[in-house]
Amino acid sequence: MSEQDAVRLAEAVVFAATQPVSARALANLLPEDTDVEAVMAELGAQYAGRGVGLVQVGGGWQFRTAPDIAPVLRKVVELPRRLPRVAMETLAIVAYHQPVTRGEIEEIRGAALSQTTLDLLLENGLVTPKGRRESPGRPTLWGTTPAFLAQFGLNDLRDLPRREELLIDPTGPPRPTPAPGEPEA
Amino acid sequence: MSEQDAVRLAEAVVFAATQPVSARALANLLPEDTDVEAVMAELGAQYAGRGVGLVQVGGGWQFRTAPDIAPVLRKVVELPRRLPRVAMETLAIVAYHQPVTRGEIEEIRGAALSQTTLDLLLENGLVTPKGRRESPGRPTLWGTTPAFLAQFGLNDLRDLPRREELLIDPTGPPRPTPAPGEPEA
Amino acid sequence: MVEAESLVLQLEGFEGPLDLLLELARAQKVDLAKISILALVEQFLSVIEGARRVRLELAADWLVMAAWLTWLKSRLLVPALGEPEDAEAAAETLAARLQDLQAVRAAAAWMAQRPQLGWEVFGRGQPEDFTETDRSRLRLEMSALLSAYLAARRRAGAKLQYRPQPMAYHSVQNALERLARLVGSLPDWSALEAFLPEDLEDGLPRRAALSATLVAGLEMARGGILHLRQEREFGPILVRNGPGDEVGG
Repeated sequence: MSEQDAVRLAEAVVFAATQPVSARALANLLPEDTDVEAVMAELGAQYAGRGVGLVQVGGGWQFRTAPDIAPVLRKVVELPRRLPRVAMETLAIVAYHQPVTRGEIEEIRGAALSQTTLDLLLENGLVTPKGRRESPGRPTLWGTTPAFLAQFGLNDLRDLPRREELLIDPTGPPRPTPAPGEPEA
Repeated sequence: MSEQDAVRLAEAVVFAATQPVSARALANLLPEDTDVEAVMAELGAQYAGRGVGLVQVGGGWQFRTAPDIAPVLRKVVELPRRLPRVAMETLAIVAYHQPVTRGEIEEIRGAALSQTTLDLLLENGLVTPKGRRESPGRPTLWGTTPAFLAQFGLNDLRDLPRREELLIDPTGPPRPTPAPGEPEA
Repeated sequence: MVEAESLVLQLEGFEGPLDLLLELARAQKVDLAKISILALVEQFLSVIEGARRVRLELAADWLVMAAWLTWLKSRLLVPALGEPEDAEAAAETLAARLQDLQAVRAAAAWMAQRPQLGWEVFGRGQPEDFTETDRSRLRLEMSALLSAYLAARRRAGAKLQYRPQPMAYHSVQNALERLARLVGSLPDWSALEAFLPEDLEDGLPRRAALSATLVAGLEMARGGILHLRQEREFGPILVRNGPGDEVGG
């Protein structure tokens, strides 16, 4: 096998392989007396300056996009996150009841408020401390930020629908008791 | 951007992609006044005779290993199962008669289409439903996929040989044609 | 017919009657358009006959085809039986179907000879994906905010429904107020029970109110606002306006 044939073969192998190709794997595929290093050096030289280059990584050879081109090919797909339900409820309570203490939030939601949820809202700049209540323990008061208004496209907190409009019956309709043997929805 | 830069960029894009890269995708990436066909012709020329070559398949460009190296590559690359004759015939019917119903496929082959064959073609992503025929029973219509084109190195369905071409010499080596009107028993 | 005999054993190797017919037609080594349908039919029928001698049962589609071909043969041999053009049309249809199948075979063979991806040619084994997903932004919608608020309030509201109603007892404070208001309007000694609220339930609420009123009465007697008197142990406790303490006795 001519050296050019060996280079072609090595090129195809490295191209088609799903992992970096080791010198030993190449030695097994190329004729016995082939100088693998020389073949790979020649192949590397043939790809020098091209859009794709031969690189040695993880104990083998593989083709990689030229470093100067990779940023051009980079495509950023924006996939906005959603707030978890708990955080959304907390944010809504802060928005409607501000300034509000953590204890009041818990009372309104009827559930404990985890530090993770509060941290998430703080990290995203949606809520901020607004002083302390002058009562035993001096609890921190929470309110929404201008970023909160911007996120929801509000000019002013007064643009929020009024509570009365929303909470026609804050306790909700009485839960119908399912008839015996009837599965609950 | 110089033409050589455009060639490098196109090379990197086609090299990196899993699917054939269309002319439109390349045009979006390259500077506005680039002659995509010319760039790709230059790139193809640069790869002529190498272990990897540029081919035009499935409406785009893709790098593929040279066919003569396949025997060596089969030792290192995991091979998909070859399609049995029944599947190839069914695929040929879908390719030529699409969109086509299962009943029509069976009529042409003069035999029932087994679930195994349909599953095999679907698993390999070679055929896909293409709506339903508005006739009694609304049978599903089947057609080929872009993967079908890529699998068989076709750029377009029009690359399939015409029926008349197929019927000239259907079975390999040419046989002496008897004089007209002189049927052999 | 030796050729047909050998085919009997291979019948199961055919995809169906049409497959066998095509094989027989190709054995005639002529252009399918010019094939002798009559010769083909006779060969098919003899294969079927041979197969039935070896094995009695044959798949229905083979027998249906055999029956149809027998009909076709009789019409082709004796046109006088009627509808000769029907037989000719049927023969043409059969020839056309065989050509279609032949074309499919040829197309499949052509495709099989193509260098197939993953067999003769290979794509890149390690494609690179430059797509980055940016999850830094938040997706917030007003509707989600409002429905979250409603959900929170409803949940809290629903919890309230399950909270047991606190028992509203007549407290000492209530009793003090009530006694102070009523005692002046009484003419003489009155039973302590007369100072209890009117709508008390029997049982614990009544007993709680009674003891609260007694405590309130003792408190007020100590302050000299009223007199308390009990004639005997567990007897009725009487109350009168004015200073003095006559409890016991």
